[in-house]
Amino acid sequence: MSQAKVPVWVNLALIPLLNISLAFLISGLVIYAIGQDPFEAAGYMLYGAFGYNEGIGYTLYYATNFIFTGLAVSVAFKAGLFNIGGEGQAYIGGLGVGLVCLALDHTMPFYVIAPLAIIGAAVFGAAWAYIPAYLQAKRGSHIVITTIMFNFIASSLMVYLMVNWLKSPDSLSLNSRTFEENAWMPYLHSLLMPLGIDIGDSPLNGAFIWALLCCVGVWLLIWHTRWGYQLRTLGTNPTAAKYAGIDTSKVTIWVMMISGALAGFVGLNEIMGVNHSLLLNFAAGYGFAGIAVALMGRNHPFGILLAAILFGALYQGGAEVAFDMPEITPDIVVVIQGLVILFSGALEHMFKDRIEGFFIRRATAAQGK
Amino acid sequence: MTNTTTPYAIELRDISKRFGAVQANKDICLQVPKGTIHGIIGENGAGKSTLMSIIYGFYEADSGHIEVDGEIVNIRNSQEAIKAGIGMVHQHFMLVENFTVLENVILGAEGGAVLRKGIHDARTELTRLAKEYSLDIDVDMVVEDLPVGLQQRVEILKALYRGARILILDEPTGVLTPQEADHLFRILYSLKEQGVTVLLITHKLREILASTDNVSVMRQGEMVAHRETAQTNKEELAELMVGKKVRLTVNKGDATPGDTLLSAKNVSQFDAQGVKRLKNVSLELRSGEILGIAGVSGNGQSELLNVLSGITEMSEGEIHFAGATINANSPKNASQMRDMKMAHVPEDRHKMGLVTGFEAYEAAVLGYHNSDVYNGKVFMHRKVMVDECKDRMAAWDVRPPNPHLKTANFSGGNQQKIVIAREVEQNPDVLLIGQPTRGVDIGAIENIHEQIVSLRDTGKAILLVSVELDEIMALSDRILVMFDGAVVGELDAKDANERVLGLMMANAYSDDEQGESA
Amino acid sequence: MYDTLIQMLDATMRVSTPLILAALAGLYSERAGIVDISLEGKILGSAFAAAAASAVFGSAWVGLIFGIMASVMLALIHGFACITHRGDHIVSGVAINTIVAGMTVTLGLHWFNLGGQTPALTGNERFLDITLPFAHAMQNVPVIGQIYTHLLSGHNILVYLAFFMVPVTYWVIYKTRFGLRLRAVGENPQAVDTAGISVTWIRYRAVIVCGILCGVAGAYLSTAHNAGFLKDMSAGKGYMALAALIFGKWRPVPVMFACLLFGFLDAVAVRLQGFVIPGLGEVPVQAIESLPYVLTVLLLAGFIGKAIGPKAVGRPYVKERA
Amino acid sequence: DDKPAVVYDQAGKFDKSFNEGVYNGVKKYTADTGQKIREFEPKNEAQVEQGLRRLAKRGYSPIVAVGYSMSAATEKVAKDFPNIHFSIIDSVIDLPNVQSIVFKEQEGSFLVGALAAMKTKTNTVGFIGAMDVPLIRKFSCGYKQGVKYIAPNDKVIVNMVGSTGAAFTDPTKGSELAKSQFSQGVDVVFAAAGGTGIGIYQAAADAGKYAIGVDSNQNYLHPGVMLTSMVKRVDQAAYNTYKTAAEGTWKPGLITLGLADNGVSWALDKYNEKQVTPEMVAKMKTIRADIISGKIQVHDYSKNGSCND
Ligand SMILES: Nc1ncnc2c1ncn2[C@@H]1O[C@H](COP(=O)(O)OP(=O)(O)OP(=O)(O)O)[C@@H](O)[C@H]1O
Ligand SMILES: Nc1ncnc2c1ncn2[C@@H]1O[C@H](COP(=O)(O)OP(=O)(O)OP(=O)(O)O)[C@@H](O)[C@H]1O
Ligand SMILES: [Mg+2]
Ligand SMILES: [Mg+2]
Repeated sequence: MSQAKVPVWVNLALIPLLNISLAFLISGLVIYAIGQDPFEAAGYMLYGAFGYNEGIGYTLYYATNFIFTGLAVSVAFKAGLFNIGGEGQAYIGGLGVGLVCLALDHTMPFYVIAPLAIIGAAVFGAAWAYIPAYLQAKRGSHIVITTIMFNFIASSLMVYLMVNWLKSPDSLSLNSRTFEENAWMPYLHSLLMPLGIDIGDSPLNGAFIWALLCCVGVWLLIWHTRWGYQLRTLGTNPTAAKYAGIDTSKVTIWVMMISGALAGFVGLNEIMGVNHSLLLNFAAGYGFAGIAVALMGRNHPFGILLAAILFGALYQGGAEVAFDMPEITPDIVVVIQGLVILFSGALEHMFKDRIEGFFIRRATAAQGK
Repeated sequence: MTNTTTPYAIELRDISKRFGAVQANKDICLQVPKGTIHGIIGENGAGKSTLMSIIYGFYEADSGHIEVDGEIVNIRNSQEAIKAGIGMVHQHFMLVENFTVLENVILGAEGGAVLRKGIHDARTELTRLAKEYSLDIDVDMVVEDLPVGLQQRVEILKALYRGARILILDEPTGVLTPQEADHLFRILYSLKEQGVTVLLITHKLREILASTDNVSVMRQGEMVAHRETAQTNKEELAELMVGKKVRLTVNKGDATPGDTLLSAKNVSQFDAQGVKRLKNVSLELRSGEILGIAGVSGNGQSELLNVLSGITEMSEGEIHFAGATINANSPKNASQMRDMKMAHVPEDRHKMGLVTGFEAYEAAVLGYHNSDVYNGKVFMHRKVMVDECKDRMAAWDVRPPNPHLKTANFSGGNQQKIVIAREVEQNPDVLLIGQPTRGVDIGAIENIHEQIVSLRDTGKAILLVSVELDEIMALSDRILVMFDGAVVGELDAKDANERVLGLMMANAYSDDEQGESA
Repeated sequence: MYDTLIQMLDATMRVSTPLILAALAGLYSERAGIVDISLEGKILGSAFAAAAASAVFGSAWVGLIFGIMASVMLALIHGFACITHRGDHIVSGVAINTIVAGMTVTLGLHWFNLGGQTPALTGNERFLDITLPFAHAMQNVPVIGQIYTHLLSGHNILVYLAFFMVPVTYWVIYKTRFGLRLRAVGENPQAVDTAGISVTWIRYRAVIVCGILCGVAGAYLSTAHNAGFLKDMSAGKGYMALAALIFGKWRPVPVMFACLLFGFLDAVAVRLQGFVIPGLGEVPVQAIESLPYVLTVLLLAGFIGKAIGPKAVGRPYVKERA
Repeated sequence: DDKPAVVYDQAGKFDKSFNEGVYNGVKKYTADTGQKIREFEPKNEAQVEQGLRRLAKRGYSPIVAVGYSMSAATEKVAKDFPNIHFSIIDSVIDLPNVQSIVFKEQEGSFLVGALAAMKTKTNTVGFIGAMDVPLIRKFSCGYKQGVKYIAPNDKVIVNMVGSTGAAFTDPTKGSELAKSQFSQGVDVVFAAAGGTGIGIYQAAADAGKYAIGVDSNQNYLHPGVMLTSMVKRVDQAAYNTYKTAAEGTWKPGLITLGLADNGVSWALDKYNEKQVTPEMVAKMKTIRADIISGKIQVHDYSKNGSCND
């Protein structure tokens, strides 16, 4: 019996690294092609992302969003569902947060608002994922398509609400009124300052801690609970799931709702943490980036954490580069992101099969002796 | 057979093929004289389909070469195989279901970039072929509306339309009643008259002996023997196939049936397309007996198992089990049935019984994953599961006994052992068991058969579904025969023999008097 | 009243054109079993390439060619990932959309230094409206004169091409060998393979055709409907085309009508912006804007008919497991 | 040392209009003084505040915020950085470290409205605004008033492009709206919609109608089609901000620029001189004088939130 095994580190480290390097290589070429010095750019990126406390703060602040959307995508992936609606769910989740803050910031203290805001984000995000999930589970409509459609519906809905209901009369731009301070997610720098720790002030806020908790939570859920067992079964072999008496449509629905809730938490970071008011497009791009993060992170919470920090660094570093090398706009980061999705997602087999094949052959050869 | 005067219709030299870890074919050599029907037999997973698919250019061999009429031909894809005059009827039909027969036949041989003319010509040609080989069929029917028997004809027509001189049939009778099969063989004979060479794959010895000129035997991916059919017999072939003497009977005492544990009354089930898959099936299952369900695969056995085990909901009728009455309005799902101490070994372990991506210990709790044994309030007790799995692997001689090995990396037989162990160890009152020994080696077969019998003797009620008549007759105390979703006959195992069952399975038992038989 | 209607329909034709082209593109791709959400990216990429080339070479036709080349190149990447490397179609699509979104702006900024835009196109750098013969003569003929002169006449060549492609596609899909194989490969690739036809080659041809049509759609946006490229100018048209494809149940003529419907809604929405119905108050334009997506969801949910796509769509064709 | 900076709005500094106006001022200042100016173009609402913050944190001052859409963000950031100087255009923020620069758009709009009325043959003129906000109303009201001043019975058709910032960057919609206005008889259209204008002028060019540009002098875009442009000297405004800051004479508070101080005007140059007859020119001169002298009272929408007093 050949049990040709591929060393773990190949899948967990080698292949992701290969993919990311390729993405960097190509985007480096692009930068070179537009007459800029890739290494200089890389330098600014690194410095901007990790060079000084404040930069690190920004990196982690962006990472927070990526953790949420990355987890959202991967939870669904694990159950064999492709949730490409993170964009909309994050958007609506933010709406939930905003409404809670707007409703309570005059009357309630932070420690009441915070949990309610978290619930608000979860409920709204989950609700926005529920409909596609329900339609997939009960009426077999393709969830990828429906979630895409829901992204668009979400943005129309938000515009409508902002324009007609939530826009504050005394602001010319499309913002709601600014929340009272007791509805603000505390900044980490202000939390750490008393402890004499100075991390330079950045938008990094409490939402980041919540994100870390979510990582742990998702990990436990998927690998250490019967619910995780069920969703993994559904994800890898739906027929076996039916055989095992798993109510597949029920699982589909709650998995998607968890996924939507996770995406919704982006609102905590953006609305409650940074903007302190409802506005448009605050979730722009994070939903799709979540796909890249999930792929990069191999659908494992820990991997996602790393991938999220990587992308956070790209965003922060990218903005930095754009600042100091105006020729290079943050759009180059979007390119990198796309390349990552291409190599570690769409083209995963290109290297995976070859590399694994190589190790299997080595293993079988070894057994031959 | 050293017939060197005329070149062989087809000759294989040292063909090898491996799929990942599986060596599906190993140094295969084969010589088929022109105008003969050549049988190839072997157990499931022996590598028959793979070999044929290589001849037909569907797979590329890793090494070795093929000669047609003495000429080395280089077959890299089906196109080249067709050019070389090879046609194939696949084990799983290769038809575009929402196309008409005509469209299916011309696909790949359209004759012209615009269809109009090609279609017209094909129509005339097909009517000719249909006459010549009595393969009559309405060429404008949409394939998915045709019964399997006719779908197979479409496959044959496809091959002939492309002027095949060598015709490969991969387990053509698996989906046919013995009577339909006989018609097929008559077609094959007339093809033979026309000088067509036929390669016939099956693991039904009866058919081999009845219809072939020569036979080759495969085992574990290797070609282990060639015989002239006239010079051999069932026992020899069976032995060659499995590599050691077969015990076609299991030694078991008479059954002592107790009271009824499970009973179904007029159970019917419609599928998504609204087709009635189960038709008013009624049965009683008593403790201490093995009830065998015989039938050509695809006549409702799977649906019956699924309905009884709660995987699919019934549409009409009711089931009485463990004091509960189950019907369309008050259904119970698979896990509820398990809680009522019904266990189920599914027909297809890969599709249903296992999650091949899971580690063995995880797969070993599939369906029982909610039980308090494995669960705390929130988290699962990993250690408990692993230890239990270790013990069972030891008890059931699963190799390798490694709870952390991916299920996919166990061999078919060992996978089956994991499934059966899981279900039996729950000590159920009723055990539904489908194709218990499919793709399992002979050693394991005996082991499994004995387990089933001993389970019966401890007063369990066992419902056995199998397409292997031998297995049915060897194990069952009582036999129900299913045809087209309905139970068409019941008989005591003692009065059962292949011919009677065969006719019942064809729902043609009444024709018996006309002496219709294989 | 009648005038405004004509006027709306006229706008509808202009707005629907890129949808029709893209949706037909998607039809070839998905009928062959390749899900394509990178319609969006292809349109955007081609819009940029077309505008850029046309600005540089001073000819819309050259622009069109470059647009098509860019789009086909993206299509080939999609094919390479989905066909050759059995990659996930959706993931590949997302990747392409993302890459293009970033790349167009980056290159545009570098080449033209206009904040990611291309220079405004004038004269031959654009496809100009053409007046059909007798348009003026017909003007005063009641009813049909209106329709002929103001609705049918006076569009640019690409608009007519788009509508012409509908019957062409119908013919190709249902009446030709290529079409037969295309449909077969989207239903049951194994059957095609065993019939001695290369699944890979058919699918590649399908995605190439898809690329060409998206290329035209993109060129239309930047060199016909507008006069130059703006970042993200595809603005979700690719996704809406996808919706139309599903709404038309993967069949050419219904797909065209779906596109016309969506285009009409768009034309209406534009004109109703800020429009106040006495008593009812302002029209919620956003509701109209999102109607196409809502309708598609309802269809998918089986509340209005049932959409059943090609059987093998989205599934990579794998001969050998393990 | 002073580190001047500017944050454009989402239309970007090449919108051929409002932002580009500021950009021209920035270019000129750099050309004249050699002082580089840090520019930032946010990609979406959320990035506006980040951009401002980053600049402020790095000690850039003065920071020019281009457009009312930034008022909320600017106000927040200005609060957090009391010793950084901000200048916001088109919006009023009452903070000790903020300079608010607003224009009398109504006056300029009145002028071009009058010209439109003189030019139209169909007695129907159009106005396309980005979105229904007070600022744009100032344009439309002034424009209407100007038209009526010349031809009380002429029809003015008004459309808005959208309801979000995107309305300033959507040429496709712009051209669709223009086309629909033309089909309703409009032959002169005034676009107060930033980058969206490009589409509107293109439509006018394709349909052989006249268009009136906004903010920057856009006459050069389509010679023969552009009747004139309602120029808003944002370039001036930006330039002066930097200049005064450099000289240390920068002051917070409200600055209002109208016809009198050449803050707004109508553009006449080689690109549109053929479209404007001497008589028209003369007439425009007198009207301009009358407005400055107060003989003509141009109503300001922002006074009472309505087009007429
Ligand atoms: N496409 C494939 N990819 C990987 N492994 C395969 C593939 N097809 C067959 N195999 C493996 O090759 C071996 C031989 O399979 P094959 O189908 O040839 O057996 P067979 O004799 O036709 O069995 P059966 O009688 O059930 O049809 C089996 O172990 C099977 O799992
Ligand atoms: N999908 C797979 N991935 C990895 N290894 C596999 C796979 N399928 C089979 N194998 C390996 O190939 C070996 C042969 O598999 P196969 O099922 O053909 O065994 P077998 O000869 O049928 O044995 P048994 O008689 O027990 O079924 C197995 O031991 C298993 O380790
Ligand atoms: Mg086989
Ligand atoms: Mg017209």
